[in-house]
Amino acid sequence: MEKSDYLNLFHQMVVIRRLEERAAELYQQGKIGGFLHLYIGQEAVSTGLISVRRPEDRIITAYRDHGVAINCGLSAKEVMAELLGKATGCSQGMGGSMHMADVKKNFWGGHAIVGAHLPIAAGLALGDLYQNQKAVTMCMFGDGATNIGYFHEALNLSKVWNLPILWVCENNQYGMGTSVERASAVSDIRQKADGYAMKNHQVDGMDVLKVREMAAKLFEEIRAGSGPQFLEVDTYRFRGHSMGDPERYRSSDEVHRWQENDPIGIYHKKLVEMQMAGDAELNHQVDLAEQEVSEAVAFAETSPEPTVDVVFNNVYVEN
Amino acid sequence: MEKSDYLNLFHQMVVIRRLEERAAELYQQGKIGGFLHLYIGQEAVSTGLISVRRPEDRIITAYRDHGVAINCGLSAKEVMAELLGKATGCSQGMGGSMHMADVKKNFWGGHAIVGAHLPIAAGLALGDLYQNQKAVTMCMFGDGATNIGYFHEALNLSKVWNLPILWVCENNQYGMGTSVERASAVSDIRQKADGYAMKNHQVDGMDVLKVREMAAKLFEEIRAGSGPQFLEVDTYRFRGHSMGDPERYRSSDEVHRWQENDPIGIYHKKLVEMQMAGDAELNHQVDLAEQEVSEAVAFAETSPEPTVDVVFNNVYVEN
Amino acid sequence: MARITMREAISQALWEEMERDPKVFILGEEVGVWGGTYAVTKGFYDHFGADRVRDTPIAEAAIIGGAIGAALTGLRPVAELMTINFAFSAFDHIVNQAAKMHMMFGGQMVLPLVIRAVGGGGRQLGATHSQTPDAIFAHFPGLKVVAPGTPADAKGLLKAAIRSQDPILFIEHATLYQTRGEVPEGDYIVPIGKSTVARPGKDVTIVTYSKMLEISLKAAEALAKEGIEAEIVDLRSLRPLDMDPVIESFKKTNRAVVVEEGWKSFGVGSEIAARIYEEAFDYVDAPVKRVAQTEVPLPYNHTLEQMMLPKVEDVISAVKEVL
Amino acid sequence: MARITMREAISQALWEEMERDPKVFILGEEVGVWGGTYAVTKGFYDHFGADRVRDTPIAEAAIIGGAIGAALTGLRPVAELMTINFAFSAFDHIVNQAAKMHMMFGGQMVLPLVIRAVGGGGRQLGATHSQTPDAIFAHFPGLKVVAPGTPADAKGLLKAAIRSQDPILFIEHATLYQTRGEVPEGDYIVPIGKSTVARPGKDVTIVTYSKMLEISLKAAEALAKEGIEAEIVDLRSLRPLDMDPVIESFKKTNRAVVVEEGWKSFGVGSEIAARIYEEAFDYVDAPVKRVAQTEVPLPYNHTLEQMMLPKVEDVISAVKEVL
Ligand SMILES: Cc1ncc(C[n+]2csc(CCOP(=O)(O)OP(=O)(O)O)c2C)c(N)n1
Ligand SMILES: Cc1ncc(C[n+]2csc(CCOP(=O)(O)OP(=O)(O)O)c2C)c(N)n1
Ligand SMILES: [Mg+2]
Ligand SMILES: [Mg+2]
Repeated sequence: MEKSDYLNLFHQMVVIRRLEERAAELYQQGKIGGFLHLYIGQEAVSTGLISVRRPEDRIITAYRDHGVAINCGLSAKEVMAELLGKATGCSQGMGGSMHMADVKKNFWGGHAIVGAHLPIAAGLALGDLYQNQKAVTMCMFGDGATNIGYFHEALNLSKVWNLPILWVCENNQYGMGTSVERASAVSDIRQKADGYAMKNHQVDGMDVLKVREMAAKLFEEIRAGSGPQFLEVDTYRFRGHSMGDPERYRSSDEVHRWQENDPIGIYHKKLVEMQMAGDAELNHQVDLAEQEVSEAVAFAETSPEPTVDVVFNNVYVEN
Repeated sequence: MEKSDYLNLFHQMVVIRRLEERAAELYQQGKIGGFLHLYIGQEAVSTGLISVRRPEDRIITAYRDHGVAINCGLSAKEVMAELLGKATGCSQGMGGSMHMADVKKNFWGGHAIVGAHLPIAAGLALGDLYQNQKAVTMCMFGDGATNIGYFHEALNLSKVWNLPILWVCENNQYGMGTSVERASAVSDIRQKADGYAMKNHQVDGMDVLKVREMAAKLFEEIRAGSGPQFLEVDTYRFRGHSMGDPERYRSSDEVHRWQENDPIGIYHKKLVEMQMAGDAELNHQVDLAEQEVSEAVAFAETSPEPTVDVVFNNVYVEN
Repeated sequence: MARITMREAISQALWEEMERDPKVFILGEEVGVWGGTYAVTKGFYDHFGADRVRDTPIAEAAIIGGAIGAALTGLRPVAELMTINFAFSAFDHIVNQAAKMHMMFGGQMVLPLVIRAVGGGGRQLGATHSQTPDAIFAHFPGLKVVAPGTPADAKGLLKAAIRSQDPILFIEHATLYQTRGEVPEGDYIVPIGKSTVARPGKDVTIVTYSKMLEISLKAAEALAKEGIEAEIVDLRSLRPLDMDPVIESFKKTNRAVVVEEGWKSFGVGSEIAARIYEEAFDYVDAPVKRVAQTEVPLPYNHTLEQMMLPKVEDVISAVKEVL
Repeated sequence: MARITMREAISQALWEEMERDPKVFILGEEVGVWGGTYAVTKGFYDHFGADRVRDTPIAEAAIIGGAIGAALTGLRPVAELMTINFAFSAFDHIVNQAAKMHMMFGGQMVLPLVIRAVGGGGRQLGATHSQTPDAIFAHFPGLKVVAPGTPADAKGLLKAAIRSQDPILFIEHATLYQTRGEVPEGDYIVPIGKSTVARPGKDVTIVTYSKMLEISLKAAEALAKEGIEAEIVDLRSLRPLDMDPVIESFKKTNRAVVVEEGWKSFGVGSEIAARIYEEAFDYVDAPVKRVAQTEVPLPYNHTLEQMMLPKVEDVISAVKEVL
């Protein structure tokens, strides 16, 4: 890893953080509608994972997708514009927060039905296998999603067909207000992979470097033909499930304990300790991110609304 | 176990065998329609299992249900009449082969959508837990059914809620024409239970005494509050999946090898070896079964067809 | 009678039924500790406890399948689907298990089961989360489908549903939860399968239900100012579908507009229109108009989403077209 | 042109498309080694190999979800659902994923996906296995629903479907597989979304599709002997729904009967009837009649099951009623 790689990880996480903080404000102002699931606290997960993917590798995730989108190379502008439902948004304002995608960047979306994208991910990987592409599909999902039938069918199929897929469970300890223990037969989510005789791993999702290291190893193995593997990433969301979560299900103590573990703060400290960057340099990065996000907001706010044709023209490809 | 218990197991298996052989004939004659999934070869499974259940224990299974029905105490008459679609059938001719039930005998049916009865079984067990009944629900299903999402959701829920349920997989090596290896990530089906941290066991399904012994232990443990447990029973169906199976997926050699393992033949031999019964006595049992089944056929053939009111009156309870 | 919201009315019905009958219990995602995603079951968990207000994993088939099984044992589960869109993840259990079991086993299985599901568009939730697919559930004999449009009906119908022996899909509309109305206290029951005249009139019959009742009432008010008196029939149940008040009204007005929030094709309006012609052909003075959602997956963008949903003005102009 | 069965026609279309385009592949339960539950893919596994004729576990959501994903990568999967009843176990993936993705992501996702599903009642399979729920799938914009009634249409429409860029549910009727008809050899394409006149006539319009085309043709023959000439319009697709030939015919006959196998309420006939009135109101001489399945879960008993299904005589008497 070059210095620029280290700084880039920092930059990504800060952009995501700042972008979502601004999104929360815009939501309060009524400029963003629908659901808005913030990734704040979980930035290290997709940042570390996606930092090692090659362009041919496919990424797909659930509705908590802003960070994943940014890490797949979508600009803050098109993400913000999508949040505001604008024509310049990555999904032309049709999808909103939960449905970001850019297939040219091999980001196959945000998906809002819990677990439903797992079989779709298996299909993406099948596409590569069928066409002899040496590509990896990485599919991310929450802890809660591991209880729905789609999870089971997809994992089983991936193993039976030996698909080149990395299943990543972002275990942020809750599915809405239900803790892992209250919803899942096993608290170590990775244990579920044993039921499919699937290699499985666990990593600290608050440490972007550890995540990256693990991802590098797994992408390589899968690319080399290992078949599907399973990774549980332990993390925490600092905010509510979506906007307007009463948060009766967890104590503020617990939230504060985790917040002390802020992935950006940890990484900042580590970079300084490693003498990879100084405070000033990192603060400058924060300023750059701040500016990028401000420009994105301005871009989104001044962008045009999509016309009704976008709807009608896209119900089918062939009308 | 008394001698009568031993003989009863034999009697049950022979009645089921004979009943199904006759059913196959009646199917060829066009007197039975739809699907007809024979249990021939698997008789020891439900015979052993259900021999230990108490009246308050609930039994539910898939469409391969004739043997289960007989073992739950349904008469050969009402089973045969159901096959012929008669008013005197256990489901009044509305359900046919795949939908036998008698709720008064705590037999909650044959169910035809693969795996869909597993969540329903969880609900039956929940009913008992909720009402503080010390009863066990036993849910049977095939190896193929362990790949559908319903299986996953039901097993997980049963563990999370600590339901008094015994999950029994009748592993007859194939789901239609697909062998376990071709459809399932793991060939030892019981391994799937590990993904739910659920106690699991395996037993030879061609040996009715072994099945019974295992069942006795598990029913007792679950009744005492162990929570859900999982049992894989290895067995084989000697006939096609349903009538008219081209059977391209397995060799006749394989079938013959298993047929040498006929659960009735094995048990006959064992009873003689144990000096529990002599050949003559057992042959007499066969005659009795033969007679029971013949009477059942006569009964079914002479029974009246259901009237159309049975249909209309049963769409809803409250019209 | 108190003037309360639809949310309160539903909550009240649930609470009272749970107090009345220990066999009634609730299960679903976030119904307990969270207090219900739409706050319908707020306070229930503390009062009734975890056994009777059961938080479930995200596993819709297990929620409905589990409820079916519990109902078979004589309990009266009220299963909550966070939104009706998630009913698609339990579709087999709803239309193929719950709807079939009583008939298919010759009447011996009895399922006193209520499935509450929150439907409707208009909140920028995107195409997968904004549907009003009521008609497709109503297609299945064996299932009953109820969808109240007022707080009083919500309370009375939910109580009736909970006491019923049949599997019932009870559809609530997310944007009606704040709607207020007079609701009788205590044991107030509205029979399932009875349409009702929600507003008397003589010039045209508007047939509608759920959220669109609100829209239709507003349209009727506006029309009244122009001297047009619309009679509004609220279906309240889609199956059984009670056409009597519709036909009675139509025989008087000879003109009808059906207003539904879902898509037009193969929707509720199609059925109502077909039946009006079948049952009152000689009274038809103008083609029955259908007001419905434009047939596209709903977009996220607010303006475009609203454009696709039926509005007061759509009802008004449809009425004027049939007059 | 050869006279072949519907099964052969479908098999031929699949085979030719797989030969033509290596991106076309098949997945589903028992499509490979077994040769297809209805023998449609007999011989395919040996010829095309296990990669292109993929046996799957019993996991309908994974079959359809997997097909969606593969389609997104540019492949052309043909997913087989052993029966349309099992589509309920993949319902979200069909109506909420496949049908929505193109619009919801602003047009960037393209899903050239065909889902073949075998439907229909009448074979004593019991209530869960005997449905004709075509209308509910047709309710969803974003999905196309095709249901051929002749071997030639089956071949031509399936080829069109496989070459299309849109997700298409292709419904085959189990009791039509043995039906024979002239089928053009080679690249024969029938455009999706075009209804057609299957039999010319002048006295009454029968609107139908799939299996009920056969029934309607028989009814028309019988009627012809009494001097009544029925014109039969075969819809072939339910979405897009091409009403032009229906309306054209109706303007000539002024009378219509819609014949479908599924349940009447919220079914295909409702939609057709509503549209006829909307589009040809001034031509209506009699109420449009709907012939459909009696609204009950289908019983196993043969006699009773047949009683519930629409028959030739039902069509004949419906025609006489509208005349
Ligand atoms: C099938 C389905 N059921 C329920 C929901 C509602 N829902 C949206 S997010 C969510 C919680 C998911 O939790 P998890 O998978 O842990 O992801 P996280 O939100 O924690 O990232 C629920 C229940 C849904 N979208 N889809
Ligand atoms: C959801 C669903 N998919 C497919 C089918 C068709 N089908 C009926 S039985 C069967 C095989 C089941 O195999 P298994 O569970 O091993 O039971 P077995 O027949 O061996 O007893 C299949 C695929 C079905 N009934 N339901
Ligand atoms: Mg989570
Ligand atoms: Mg099997």
